[in-house]
Parts: sequence; structure tokens; C-alpha cells
Amino acid sequence: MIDEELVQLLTPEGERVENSEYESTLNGDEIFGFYRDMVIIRRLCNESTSLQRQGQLALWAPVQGQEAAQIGAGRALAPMDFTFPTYREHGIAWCRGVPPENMLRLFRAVSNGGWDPQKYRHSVPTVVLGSQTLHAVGYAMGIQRDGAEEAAMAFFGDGASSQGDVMEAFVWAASFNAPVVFFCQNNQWGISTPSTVQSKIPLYHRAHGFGFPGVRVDGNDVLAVYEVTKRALDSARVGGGPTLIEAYTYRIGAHTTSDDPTRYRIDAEVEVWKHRDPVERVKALLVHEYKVKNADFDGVAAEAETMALKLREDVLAMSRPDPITMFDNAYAAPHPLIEEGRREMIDLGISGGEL
Amino acid sequence: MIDEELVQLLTPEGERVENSEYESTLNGDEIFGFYRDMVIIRRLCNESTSLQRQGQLALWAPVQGQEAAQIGAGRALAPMDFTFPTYREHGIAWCRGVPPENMLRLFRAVSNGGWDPQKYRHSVPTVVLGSQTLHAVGYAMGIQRDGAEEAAMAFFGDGASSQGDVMEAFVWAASFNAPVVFFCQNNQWGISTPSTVQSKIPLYHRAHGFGFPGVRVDGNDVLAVYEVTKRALDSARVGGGPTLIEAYTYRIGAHTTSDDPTRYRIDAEVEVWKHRDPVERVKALLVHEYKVKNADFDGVAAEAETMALKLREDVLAMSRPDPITMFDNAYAAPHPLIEEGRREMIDLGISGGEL
Amino acid sequence: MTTTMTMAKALNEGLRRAMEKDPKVLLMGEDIGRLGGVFRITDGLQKDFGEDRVVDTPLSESAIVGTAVGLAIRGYRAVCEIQFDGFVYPAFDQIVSQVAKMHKRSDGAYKMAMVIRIPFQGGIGAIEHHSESPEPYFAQTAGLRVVSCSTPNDAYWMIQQSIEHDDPIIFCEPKCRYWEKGEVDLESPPSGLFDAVVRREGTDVTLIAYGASVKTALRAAETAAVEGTSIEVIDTRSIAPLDIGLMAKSLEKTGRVVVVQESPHTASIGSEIVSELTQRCFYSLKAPGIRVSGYHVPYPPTRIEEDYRPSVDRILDAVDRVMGFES
Amino acid sequence: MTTTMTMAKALNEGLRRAMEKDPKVLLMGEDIGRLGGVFRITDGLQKDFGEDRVVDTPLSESAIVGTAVGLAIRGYRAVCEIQFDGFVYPAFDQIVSQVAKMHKRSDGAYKMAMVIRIPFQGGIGAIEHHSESPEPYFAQTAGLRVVSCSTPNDAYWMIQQSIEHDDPIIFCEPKCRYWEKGEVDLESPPSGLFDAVVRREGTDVTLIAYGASVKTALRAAETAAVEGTSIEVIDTRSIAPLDIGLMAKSLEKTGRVVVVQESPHTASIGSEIVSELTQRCFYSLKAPGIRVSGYHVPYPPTRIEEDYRPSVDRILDAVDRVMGFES
Ligand SMILES: Cc1ncc(C[n+]2csc(CCOP(=O)(O)OP(=O)(O)O)c2C)c(N)n1
Ligand SMILES: Cc1ncc(C[n+]2csc(CCOP(=O)(O)OP(=O)(O)O)c2C)c(N)n1
Ligand SMILES: [Mg+2]
Ligand SMILES: [Mg+2]
Repeated sequence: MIDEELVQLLTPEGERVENSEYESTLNGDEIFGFYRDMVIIRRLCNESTSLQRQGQLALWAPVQGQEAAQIGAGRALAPMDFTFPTYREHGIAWCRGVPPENMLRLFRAVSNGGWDPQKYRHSVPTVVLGSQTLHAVGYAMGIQRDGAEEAAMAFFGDGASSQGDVMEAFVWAASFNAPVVFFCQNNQWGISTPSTVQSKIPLYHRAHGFGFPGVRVDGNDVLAVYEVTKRALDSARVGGGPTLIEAYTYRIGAHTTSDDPTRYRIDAEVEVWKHRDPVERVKALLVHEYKVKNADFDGVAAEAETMALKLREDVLAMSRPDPITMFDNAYAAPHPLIEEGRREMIDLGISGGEL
Repeated sequence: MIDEELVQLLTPEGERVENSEYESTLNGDEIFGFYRDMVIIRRLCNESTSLQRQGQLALWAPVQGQEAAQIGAGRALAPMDFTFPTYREHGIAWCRGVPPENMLRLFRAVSNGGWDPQKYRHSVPTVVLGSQTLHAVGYAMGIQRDGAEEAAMAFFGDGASSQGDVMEAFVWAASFNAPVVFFCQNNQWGISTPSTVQSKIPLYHRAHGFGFPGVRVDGNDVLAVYEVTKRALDSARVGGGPTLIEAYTYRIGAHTTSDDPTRYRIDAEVEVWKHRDPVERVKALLVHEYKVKNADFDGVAAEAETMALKLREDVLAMSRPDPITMFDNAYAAPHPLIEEGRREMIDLGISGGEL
Repeated sequence: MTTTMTMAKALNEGLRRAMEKDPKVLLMGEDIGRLGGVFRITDGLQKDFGEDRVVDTPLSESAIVGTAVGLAIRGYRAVCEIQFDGFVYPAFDQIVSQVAKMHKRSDGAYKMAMVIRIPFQGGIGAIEHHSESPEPYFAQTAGLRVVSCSTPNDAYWMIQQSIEHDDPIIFCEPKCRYWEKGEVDLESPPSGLFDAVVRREGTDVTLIAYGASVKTALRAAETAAVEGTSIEVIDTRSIAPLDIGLMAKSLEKTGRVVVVQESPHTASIGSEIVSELTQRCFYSLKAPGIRVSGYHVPYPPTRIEEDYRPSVDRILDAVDRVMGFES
Repeated sequence: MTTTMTMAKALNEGLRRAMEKDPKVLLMGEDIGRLGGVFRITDGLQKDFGEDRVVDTPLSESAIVGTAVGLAIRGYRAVCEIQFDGFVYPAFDQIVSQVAKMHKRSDGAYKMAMVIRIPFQGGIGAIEHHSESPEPYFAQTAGLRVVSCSTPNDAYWMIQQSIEHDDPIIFCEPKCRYWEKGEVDLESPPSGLFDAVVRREGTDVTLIAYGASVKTALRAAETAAVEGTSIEVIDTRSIAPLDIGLMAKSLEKTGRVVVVQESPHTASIGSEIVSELTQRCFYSLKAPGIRVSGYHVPYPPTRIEEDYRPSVDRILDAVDRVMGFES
């Protein structure tokens, strides 16, 4: 994994790497905290996959392999920053404080969102590829007008990078010098499409053509992701303008539970990347450098287990919404067709709801 | 006008410039031919402006200042190449052999196109900014499938460069290594918007982020534009993939005859660029290096005059189409609503046409 | 207090007043700053409110609307200018999948307060893409509201009401009426934003129109009056939702309805009005409702646009048909 | 020769046959190659026809359609797969301003022969944007044609007929029916591409539907039959243009019409059908036409989608209303 361009602070074996531009500012407790985040997210993700297999979720989009990218980025955020995710940013949602059961409301098909985006400063899940990048830029333009020292951060994938919206977001961010960080998780696949179909050169280069910095970071190295993201956010908050971060990582699992990756990629590739596991890497560091005990790791595992059980319970308890709720929040102000629809539904006896 | 990045073969004063990468391959006759093209195009453009002022055209989009960019590019094309213009590529249309009166049918509002795009291998005028760049890439993908040694060439402006479609065209051209040349005339304005709003760095850099070459050429230097374009086309035709050419030039006139540039730009800027006039530049070269006589220049002027008169006559002779022609070519195959519309129009006595 | 001004000026004044009232209101669009917009609707506003509130944007419609979404999340109220109707489609995805659905997706946490101003319809002799009627697309889309002004007074008030409204609004401006003058009441709005109004009373036929077609409808009504037919002209003002109640009341009186629109008739506002009215007023109907629409062709070269757009003659022909239906 | 297959397989076979017949036919889309598309409609085709004819594209819908335009100019016939209905909107501008209008703009020199395949409507329990009904937008747009298959046999033939057709066609596939089996006649097409068909004969009510709703309509007709109401079910097949003639003939017999669709009713296909039929069959009408549609809300979370989509119950309720109208 020798790549001149890649910012890396830890080898896949968990050994420190010298980097002329970035150094880790994290202490052992913080790193252990990141480890805990990653373990919990992975466990919750696995639980969600089983829930889906058992027919309890309509769909699940696994995050396995991308935990370091998401936790490194998520932990670099300041509370007042605002994040704009896709459908796979469970690790970011976790860092923003979104309760896990909220993350699953979309996948249980009981909500088109799932959490209060204003409360957690973490926007709604975005399924139409790339749209959210423009929302982030607009939000960042709002930050500028408020004179606030805050940043917006947009997440997207290697596949989404080919959408016009994402590139318009680059144009605008550069034009207005907006306080926004673009965080592209290049997990090398967009469903069955390899990232080389989107770009033959590393994606972070794209930023340079728009006039702002692009950085490629080892997305399986939580220390590196953290430092790179933190610097980009710090810069954005004080008028330094946008940065594109390409977190070079890998989607270990299927695109979603509906997908069958054996149809389009070979096991050997997955195996190679399993050896670059982001969780094991930081665990190795914790063992060697910080002498963290097995008992501590076990403690995290146990905590994750408990959370997974709680998540399962919460999901099972999410019942089918009253159909009449489909009329809620379609509009903010009264609307005759909404009233008409509600009335019809009640008349038909489909809902026991009231007008 | 010292700009390290800019490919230039002639100074604004018409003196040769040494360039390490490009040298002019044109002989005196050819250069005189380009001069003639430019003079004719300018004259026809001025005639069109007067026609508009006299109420004979709905609109006109002047090309003044951009003659070298268009003639240099247009003359670099091979007959079998296919070009995809905007609404301002009168010089390209000229090089493709489109009769001048055809170019004006759009502006006289008697057609949404005006010429046979298949015959001249020059596509229809495109008004929705940037759309045509994708058409060019698709056409180039067709060339690849036919195994032909041809190229497609897409024209667009600095303003249009901010449209998602243009950037998707870059992604696709790179991904498929398509034989397409993107020719951006950076005339520094998109109506009232300076090109610096679209990009703070020179636009040709954008190509590098997509993984293909970008070149900035002095768009007022017909020799340089020709060589740069020719090389890009040659490369595309033999599998070298796309190139982005930024022709750095200036829109001397108004955006269109509906526009009032005094509202947003200062005369001094226009004056500076008038001193970089593309026609005068090549004329100076012809005088000094090739000893072209005044009589020859006068001959061109007279020829242009005759063509302008003919254009005026042709335009005045373009009468209002029979309204029933609006139903022609809406569909290629029969369609009940078209029949219905035709019938109604005839019944109403609006058209004397027949079903 | 009333004063006379063009619709363009009324919109300009309406925007100014909205910006004065609420510092969160900002304008975004192509060429709206120094140039004042290609129609000068925002003339002088950048000078008075600054570049942060009257934003000249890069040329990307999807981004104009997409960033307005982000601004709405941050509590701003963006008024986006789309330069011409035919250039709204690059923003269609953001409008239909984001603007229209984000309030719902956020379970009410986000308000998508924004106005998307579109100079629409034809009649100015322009080239292609400058004369279209995209309102049926937006009316079909749940989550949006669509309105159109037909007089300077409505322009002045409806733009302000739209900006104050918490749902996203597609604001359709009949560009061929920008330069026509009318009385503007600077003190109180003529009616609610979603109310239709009767522009002329009549007893034989209900003639429904919006935008530029309202004036054409009124002209047709005048001509018809000379010939003895009494036409009631209704300006829908709101295109979605439709104030069907008012239209039904009129139809119950007249028994005949003609709807005028510049868009082609398939799945149009006219189709909607005719379907709804047929359902509500079936027994009052003396003739089936008729739509007078643009033809089902791409907007033609404008030398012949007046034969594409519903004309007084075509409206009167439709009136004759509904009047003569029994025979 | 007939054989039984699913609609997914029928589309696959239809595509295969079209590609065999005409070397200019090529398929483009996201994940259509090695994966065979998320619905496996193109399964195995890349293996057999190569990467140049079954093109896995970068993820940009506007480019999928925009390059298809260029390919059409070069004489190719692209069949574009849009992965799900909700992802067609980024391509809306190319579809509406280019695909629909280039034949006209070129004064006939260009043929925009292409098919844009869209798996549409709901019923598969998916997340947002995977269950929409965008057909009203395309039906409104002059220059386009819109069709939808409701059986494997139609799927097999209509996809081939669409590919052979010289106008651009929006091909709407009812995704929730992909896995249902039916007889496919491999020798001759059931009817012309733009013909509606009567799926069940009846005398009391004309029930019109397309796509996934056809089966629901047939179920409703069965139930109604038990209760003594005879319903004629028409599958429009073509959504634009509409085969109004066939529908009018039915309505002249029954006097009552109900249209079923999953899109909201405003400016919808249903509005169009009701308006047109009212105009053509005014004196035959015993009751006003009724539309049974999706509600005017963003497509809801799919745990409750079956209460959003027109159900047998809602259709029967509408049937009761048109049957009981006189009383
Ligand atoms: C506009 C749009 N087109 C297509 C899709 C269908 N789709 C969902 S995810 C996906 C792949 C995205 O890949 P990438 O951006 O790399 O993100 P990842 O799934 O790898 O996290 C596709 C094509 C979509 N959601 N939106
Ligand atoms: C999608 C779209 N948005 C807006 C417009 C209106 N418009 C026409 S030309 C123009 C400026 C284009 O500038 P540029 O691309 O630099 O080309 P130039 O006119 O300078 O040749 C604008 C905004 C349009 N034609 N298409
Ligand atoms: Mg990916
Ligand atoms: Mg320009």
C-alpha cells in the first residue's frame, strides 16, 4: 500500500507512519474512544444486516470497511458544524448523536428520514446521488452570511462524484469560498461499477481543477482521517474555503442487502482489503503503543453487544405508522388536497385518525 | 499580455512568438484564407446586428472579438469531424459550410435550427447552456463504435462551464477515452457575469482534475488556436482521448442585441481588448511577413460587403412560415395530436395548408 | 394608497419590501445583480442590499435551487430567479426530489421556505426555450405550490405573500405582461395567495385562465359581449392548489366552462380543472368543458407563436362550441 | 409459439432480440453489464454482445440521456436504463429540452430514436425515490411518447416496437410486476404499440388503467362481478398518445368511467383521460369520470404504501360512486 499521494499515519499493521504534513494530535484515550466508536458502529451494522435478513428491515446499506473514514471524519467535527450525509453515513450519524434506532427508521420503511436533522445538525439521508452536496454549499453560504465560525460537510461516494450536482457544488464552493468540506468515501464501488469508471485518476485531483485543495487520505486509518478532516474544517471555519477529501477505502460488504457482489467482483480483492481492516489497525496500535488490555477491548465488545440488542428491540417495537400520517408534513401550511386526502382515508375506514 | 500558461504564436502586434511546444504550420495563403474568413464573419455579424436594429431579426448574438478563436478552431477540423455549437458559433458554422442565411433563420425566428446539421456535420444551435457537450461525447462514442478516424468537437462558453452537463461530459469523455475536443471560448463574460465567478483559476485546469489534458490558448491568435486545435483533434482521432481547449478571448460586443453591457462593465476594459483585435493581428503579420498588398485586403473587404448585401436580401426574403408548419417534425411518425392540431388550424382558417 | 406601475416594477417593489421586512430574505440568480436581471426585475436591489443578499451566481440552475435548500435549512428564504422558463429543467431534480420532499423527509424539521421565480409563457418573439409553460410539471408534484400573477397589483402582493409562505412556491411571471401598467394598492393585498378571483362577471360561460392568458380571456369576453354572450372570466392566480370552489360556483351559474392555457393540453392544468369541475358540477353542465391550449408541438419559432398561443379567436371558437353544444 | 416467462425475462428476451436484429441498438445504464441491472433485466446481455453494446456508465443520468442524443445523431439506437423512477429527474432537462425537441430543431434531419426505460410505480417496499410515477411529466411534453407494459407478452413486444420506432419513447415498466409470469407469444405482437386493449369486457363501468394498476383493476372487476357489477377493464398501454378512440367506444357503452393511476391526480394521465372522454362522450355519461390516484403527498414510507397506491377497495369505492351517482 505504498502510495505517495495518500496521507497515512498508521500502517495496516498499526505502526506509526511519519508524514511531513500531518501528525497525530490524539492521545491514547481519544484513540481508544475512536476504537470504541468503530466497534459499536460495526456491531450495529451487523445487527441491522441480520434484522434485514429476518425481514425486519426493507433494506440495509452496510458500512463495514468504512468505519475509520466515518469515525475519523465524524469526530473531527465541532458541535456547531452541520453534516449532509448519503444513505450510508451511519458512523457520521453516530458521531452526531443520532440514536441508532433513528438511523434505522428509513430502512424499516416507517419514515423517509428518521431523525431530527436540526437537533443533531445532521441532515436527512439523501438517496438521489449528489444532491446533498449543493445543500451543504447553500448551508455554508448561510454560515458566511451569519458570520459564524462553523463549517458544513458533505458526504458522497466515488460513484456520486460523476453527478453534475457534485461538480456544480465544487464550482459554487470555490466561487463563494464557502466554508464547506467535501468528504468523498472512495470505497471503490458504486454498486457494481468500479470507481475507475468514474475517474481514471485519483478523485481528489478533481478539486485542483476547481481551484481548491484536494487531499487523499487512507480511509482505513482513523488517525489520518481525523487529522486531515480536522485541518480542512478548521480552515473552512476561518475563511480558508473548501477542501475535497478523498478517503480511500473499501466497501467490504454488499452495496445493500439487495445486492449480490459475487456477480461483479472477485473474492481475492475483498480478502486483500480485509487485511487492511480499519478496526484491527487501530487496535494493534492500542495494544502495542498504549498497552490497552484485553479486558478493555472486551468491555467495548460487551457494550456494543448490549447496544445491538437494544437496537433490535427498538426496531421490533417500531410499528407500522397509521396510514393517515402520510399527510403529515407534506406541506407546512394547510392545503386543500391534503384535507381531501385525509377525509377520504377516514371515510374509507383505512385510518381511525381524526381530521 | 505575458502569461506563461497561454499558447501564443503571434503577439497582439502580429509578431511571431517562439513557443516550445507549438509552431505554426501554415503558409501565407492559408493565413490569408483565415484572414478572409475572419473579415467575412465580422462583416456578416455587423450586418446581422443592423438587421436586428432594423427589426428584421428577433435577436442577434455578436461574435466580434472571437473571430480568431472560431476560425482557428473551425479550420482545424477535418470534413468528417462533427461539431456541436452554442448559439454564437457563426465562425464555426461558416467553416463547416453552413450558408450565412441559414445561420440567421434562428434569429429571424422562422426556425428553431436553421441548417441541415447532418449535411454540414454541424449540429443544431444549442441554447440551453452546456447540453451539447454531452451530445458531442455521445457522438464520439458512436465514432468509436464505428472504428472511424473522426472526432467530435463541442463548443461552450466560460459561463456554461458551470453547468453540470459540461462536467458530466468531462467525466464521460475521460471514462470512455472518447474522441472529443472540448473548446471553451472564455470571452470573460456570461451575459453580465465575469468568468471569475465561474472559476477563480484558469478554466483549462479543470481538465486535469478529470484526467485529460487542458490547454489555454490565446483566443485572439488564429495561428495558435489553429495549431492547438489541430493537435487536439489529431490526437482524439487516433485514440488519444479528449482535450479541453480554453481559448482566452473577449466578447467585444453585447451578449446579444437585447443586452446592455454598459450596466456591468467598464469601457476601459473593452478598449484594452480592442487593441488585441484578432483581425488586425493577423493582418499585421500578412503585411510584414507576407507583404500582402492593400489591394488584396480591399478585395476581401469588397467580397465581404457583397456577402453582407446578399445576406440582407436573403433575410428580408425569409417570410413568415405558414403556421401549420409548426406541426412538421414534432414527431417523426404519425401522432394523433398532431393530426388533431392540423385539422383545428385548418378549420379555424389560420392556415390554408392541407392535411 | 394606489399608484400606477408596470408588472416588472411591481415585482421589483414587492421584492424590495420583502427584503426590508425580513433580513433572512435573499435573492439568487444569474445576472440579477449589477444587470438587474435580463428583465430588470431586481434592478437596483444589489446596490441597496449588497452582494450578500442579491447574489449573482455561477451559471448552474441546479445549484441555484440546491443551495437555496441549504439556505432554507439555515433559516434563510431564498428567492431564486430562473432566467427563462426553458432553463428551469436543469434544476428539476432539486425541485422535485429535494425542495418538494424535504419537509416531509425531515418529518417537519425543515421548512423549505423559498420562491422560485420563473418568467413563463410566450409572446415576446424570443428564440427557443424562452416561451415555455412548465407549470403542469410543478402542479403535478406533491410538496410544491404554484402561483401566477396577471396584474401589477397581484405581482406586488403575491410575491410578498409567497416569500412569507413556509412552503416552497413556484412563482410564474407572465413575461409578456412585464411592461404593462396597472394600479397597485400599496396598503393591502387584494386577496389570499391561493384564492382565485372573478375578473369579469358573466352568466353564459365560465372562462378560466392564468398568467398572460387572463388578458386574452378578458379580450375574448369583451368581443363575446358585443355578440351577446356573457362570459365570466376567472383568474386562477393559484395554479396549485386550485381554488376549485370559486370556479365551481361560477360553473353552477353558467353551466359552461372553457379553460385557457399556453401549455399543450395533455395532463395540463386545464385537464385538471375540467376533470375536477366535471366531477363537482356534473348536473350543472350544459356542455363538456373545453381546453384552449398550446398545440402538442415544441414551442414553434416565434414568427408563428401567436398561432400557437391561445388567441381571442380560438377562445371565441371554444365559446361558440360550448354555447352551441345542445344543438 | 408461446412460452411462459416473467416480465423481467420477457424484457430481457425482447432486448436480446432487438439487439440481434439491429447492430445499431445498444444499451446504456448504471450496473447493466456484469450485474445485469439491479432488476436483472439486462442479465447476460453484456456477456453476449460485449461492453460496447451493453455499456456500464458512470453514475450520471443526464449524461446517459445526453450521450444517447449524440449516439442517435450518429445513427445508433440507445436503450437507456434509468435505475429507478426517482432517478430520472437529473436527466429531465436532456429529455425535455433535447430529446423531445431535436427532431423539430433540426427540421427533421435528426431522428431521436431512443428508448428510456424506467422501472416505475411502487409496490416493492423500497425506500424513497424508488416508487414514483413520473409519466405525467413526460406525457405533457410534446415530442415524447410514453408507453407502459402490464404483461410479459406486452413487455416482450412493446420493448421491441419501441426500439424500432423513430421517435423517442419513455418506456415505463411496472417494477412490482417484474416477477409475475405470463404467456409470451414469440411469433407475433398482440397489437400496435400505441393501441389500448380491452383486458376484460363489461357493460356497467369502464375502468382504465396502465402498468401495475391493470392487475389491480382486473381484481377489482372480479370482485365487482361477484357483487353484480360488470366492469370493462382497459389497459391504455400507450400513455401518450392515448388511444382515446377505444376508450370512448367503451364509455359509450357503459356510460361510466374510472381511471386508476399511482401518481397524484393533479394534471395527471387520469385528468387527461377524464377531460377527453367527457368532451367526446358527454351525452353518454351517466356519471362524471372519477380518478383513483396516489394521494397528493411525497411517496410515503413503504410500510404504508399500499394505502397510498390505488387498492381494490378504493377502486370499488369509486365504482360504487359512479354506479350510485344518479341516486
Ligand atoms: C441519481 C441517482 N442515480 C442512481 C441511484 C441508484 N444508486 C444508489 S447507490 C448507487 C451507487 C452509489 O455509489 P457511491 O456513490 O460510490 O456510494 P456507495 O454506495 O459506494 O457508498 C446507485 C447507482 C441513485 N441513488 N441516485
Ligand atoms: C441552462 C441555461 N441557463 C441560462 C441561460 C441564459 N443564458 C443564455 S447565454 C448566457 C450566458 C452564457 O455565457 P457563456 O457560456 O460564457 O457564453 P457566451 O454567451 O459568453 O458566448 C445565459 C446565462 C441559458 N441559455 N441556459
Ligand atoms: Mg462507492
Ligand atoms: Mg462567455
